[in-house]
Amino acid sequence: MNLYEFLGYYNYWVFAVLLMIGFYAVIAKTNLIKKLIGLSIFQSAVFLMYISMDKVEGGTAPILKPEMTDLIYSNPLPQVLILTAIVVGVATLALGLAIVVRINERYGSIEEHDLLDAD
Amino acid sequence: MTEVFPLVIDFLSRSLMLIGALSVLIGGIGVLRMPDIYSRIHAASLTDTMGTIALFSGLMLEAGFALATFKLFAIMVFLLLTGPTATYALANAVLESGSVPAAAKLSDGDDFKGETK
Amino acid sequence: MTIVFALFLLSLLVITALAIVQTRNLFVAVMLLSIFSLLMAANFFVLDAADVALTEAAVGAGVTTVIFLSALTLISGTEKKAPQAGRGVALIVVTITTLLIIYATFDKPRLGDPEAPVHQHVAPFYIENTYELMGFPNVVTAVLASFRGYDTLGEVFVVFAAAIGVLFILDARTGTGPAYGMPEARGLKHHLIPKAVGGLLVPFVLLFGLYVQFHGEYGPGGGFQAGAIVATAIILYAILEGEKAALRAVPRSVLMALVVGGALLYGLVGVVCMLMGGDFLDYSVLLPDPVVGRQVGIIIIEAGVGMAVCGSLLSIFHAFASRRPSRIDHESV
Amino acid sequence: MDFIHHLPVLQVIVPLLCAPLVVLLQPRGLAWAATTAVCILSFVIALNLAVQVIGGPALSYELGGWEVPFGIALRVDELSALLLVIVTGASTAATLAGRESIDSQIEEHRQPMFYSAWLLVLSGLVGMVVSADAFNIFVFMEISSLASYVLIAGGPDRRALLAVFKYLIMGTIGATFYLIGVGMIYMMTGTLNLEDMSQLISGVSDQKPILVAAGFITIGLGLKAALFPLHVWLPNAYTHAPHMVTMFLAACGTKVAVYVLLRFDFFVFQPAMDSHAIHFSLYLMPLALLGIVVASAVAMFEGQLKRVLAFSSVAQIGYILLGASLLSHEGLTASMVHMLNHALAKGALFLVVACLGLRLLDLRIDALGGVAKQMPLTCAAFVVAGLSLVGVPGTAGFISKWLLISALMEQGAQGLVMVALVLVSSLMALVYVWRIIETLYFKPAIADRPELKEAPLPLLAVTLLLASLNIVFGVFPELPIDLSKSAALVLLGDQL
Repeated sequence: MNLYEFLGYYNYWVFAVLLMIGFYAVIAKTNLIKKLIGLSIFQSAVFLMYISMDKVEGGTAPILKPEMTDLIYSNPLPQVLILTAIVVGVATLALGLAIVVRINERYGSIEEHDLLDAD
Repeated sequence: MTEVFPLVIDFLSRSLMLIGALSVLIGGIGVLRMPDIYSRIHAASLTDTMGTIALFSGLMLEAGFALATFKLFAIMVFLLLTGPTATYALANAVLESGSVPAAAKLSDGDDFKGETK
Repeated sequence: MTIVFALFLLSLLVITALAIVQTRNLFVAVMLLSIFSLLMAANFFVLDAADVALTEAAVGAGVTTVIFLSALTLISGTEKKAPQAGRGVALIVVTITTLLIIYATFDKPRLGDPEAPVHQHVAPFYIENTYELMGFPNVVTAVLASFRGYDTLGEVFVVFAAAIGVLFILDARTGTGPAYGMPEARGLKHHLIPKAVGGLLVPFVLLFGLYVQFHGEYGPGGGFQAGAIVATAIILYAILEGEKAALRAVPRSVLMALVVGGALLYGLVGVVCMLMGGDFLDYSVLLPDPVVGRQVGIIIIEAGVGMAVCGSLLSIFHAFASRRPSRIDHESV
Repeated sequence: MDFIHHLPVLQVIVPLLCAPLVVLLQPRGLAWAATTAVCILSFVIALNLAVQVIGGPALSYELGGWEVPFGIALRVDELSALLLVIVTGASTAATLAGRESIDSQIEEHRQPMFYSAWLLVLSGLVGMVVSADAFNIFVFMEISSLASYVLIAGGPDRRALLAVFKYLIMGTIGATFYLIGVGMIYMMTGTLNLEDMSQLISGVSDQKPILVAAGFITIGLGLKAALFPLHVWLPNAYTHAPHMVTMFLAACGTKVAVYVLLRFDFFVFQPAMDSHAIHFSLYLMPLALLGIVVASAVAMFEGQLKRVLAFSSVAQIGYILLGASLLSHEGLTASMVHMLNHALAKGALFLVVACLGLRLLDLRIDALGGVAKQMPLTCAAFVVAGLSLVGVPGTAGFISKWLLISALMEQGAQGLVMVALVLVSSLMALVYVWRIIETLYFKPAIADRPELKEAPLPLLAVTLLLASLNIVFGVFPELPIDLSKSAALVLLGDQL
């Protein structure tokens, strides 16, 4: 495996590492806001994976320029999917935050162990 | 003459971009090395002003007379408007939260310790 | 050269993510998350995904941060030191997952490989036929609004669900008292400089939002991005002039109308297509010329998307921002 | 406009497009009436679809007029028709019966939003069922998940908030895992359409990413389906949700995730990958068995009525997956029949819970002593549905257990062990159901409880109807069995 091929996988490794960081925050952190932040990183990592696969060497963004015939365009489909996924991520986050705010109001804490003690 | 002109433009734009990059770098070092939050904000604002102006002027020279130049100009104006404003708001918020600048303490005869609190 | 730049950005992403997990100050974590999103957007741009970069910057770095911050003002801002019992288990689970993914990468096509299966099957069809079928150059918009328009319809309803969900959970209508009860509630009125500069920016941001909305067929942009940008402009206004002033400018009823109207507009275009003899969301039947019909259909549904996204994000923002902090109604169970 | 042609998409968009309208209906009762009307309409469409596909070819629909694989396609066959009937039926029963119960648990001004979220859950679930596109399934999964977080958060107790937060975290992780899996398959095949995928996968030479993708999709959907070790969100969410929401979600929520899991495993992976059949049953079978035994055991010791039933739901998911993991026609038929029968039994049981919850605040089993004297019809419904859950002959539950056991018998010695475990868990089910029945009928009433009345008429009527359906389908099981048989054939498709 030469250096170039090695670098070609770097995106996927960063995706794996980011996924790991986010997932770890979701599982191990006891603060509910921190869990949501972890979830956000976790989802962003997946966006990176999808966008990494749309790249074509020497390609350009898929906005056609018919007057230039020799252009290579990157793949539009993963981009569309991720546009959808980003919005889904924000929606989930907003709902999660609303729940955390209510939990804080009714329990007076957003630390998991306090909450488990309370009931 | 016609051969020299692009060279001059090139030289100008490259050196402007170099100056801009250096200001950004110095701003970054300043943020890390300065003793208290006020001087750090001061260092960071170098990036906002000097860095922005130099980098974007360089890029505009490089782009020549095109649509991209206008876009770059618009971005520069936007950054020049928002950057210093954000710096001001940040410093103001720090002041309101009760943090005293290190320099003010110095004049009171205290040691220069670089409190960030 | 690009690849070096990309490597640099990717490494920065990892460092930022580690810092986010590390810090105990939640405000710092949220600001770092905003930086993380911005870096991610830059990455997307390097990888030729201009539309996604625009969305990530507007939604991820912009609106999300504001919503996070307005929620944090209602909650304590630091994370307590806790006995982290689950740490070991978490590390094991996480490591296994990562190893699995890295195992999977070895047969994956390399980044940018034009021979990769992704670039063979469906995607070339979109690139080759968009101009002929739609008459405009942005393939992403074409796929989003027409080829996979049903997904986008679903997405609008995800946003709608989030908006009514937040309103339902926070029960926003009962929470409309004098917001905050602190000087900040009046916005930044006593700060001349931010107010002057911000006031100057708001119309331009709105203008840019409209440009992104209606230029979406020709350049990066479209309903989502435009909705998010317009929402940012109004949120900026709310920060400067106070939440009440923003609500006077764009009242809750208007927001609700935007949310409901946008979602319905999209759906109704589909229904009209059915009534005119096509399949659901088949815009080509709308007008005698199928290409023009598709263009008209796409413009209308993009408007619907923009309305729904803008209305939803603003409703969510107001639901958080109009709430008073520490309204704790502890109950003893 | 050709209605029959458009039926698959109408099934999804009727509830979807009515959701924003319901938000606008402010006066009391109007939102409920509209929601119920929409649910009934969806149910009619689902029945219509079922009639169309039984014996006929599967219906497919190309959205936007774009042919597969360039556009998104919908597909309705016997299997999806079965699920559609269950989902829309559960929703119809819950809304028809639920007005008083919901009135008592959700404040009036929040009701339009609540009903709107209800319709979103319904359309999300049916959207998942009819979709033939991997990413589209994700979108509708998120619609239904987000809306069901909203519904559960409507629960009166503050613990509902904690339960829903946990559900939100685990549900989002599940959906994201699914997304990763779909992404990897897309990376290797270049398509998102399920049928197209299954054809292209067999051409992929290096299958490592596909294998890992299969793992991610299974775990992700397992989280959504509350597959045994991933079920931890379910008991609390079901316990603290409003009663009617519990009834709706318990009857069909997790089953749709199971359906998508089966779709992927049998449609996409199985025909294309030699070793996948073995992997699938190797991992799912022990988990299903463990889930059946452990969850039933936990249910025996739970003290709160809704928690008992929630843990029983985890065990029932185990039965459904156990049947599927046998990979035989009989096993799949059993799990399809069980999907329907469990929906009937659990639906009726949670309706009884709603009846009781309307009159009693405290639903711990100890507090239910002697209720049968004052609410005889409600308790009778509980007995019938409870016995069906256990699998007593003459009830619908017996049919599915019988089919499952006869499918297990074909597996030889290993099958006998599984039969023994199924019988043991049925005994445990008898224990926890009997414990409740005993309390209802034979324990003395706790002191100073006010006089109880029967539940209001619509609620009671629907409860009794569902309970009696348990007997009807126990005595005349031909219809569900025939439908399930052809549904199982759909799954096995290429292998026969």
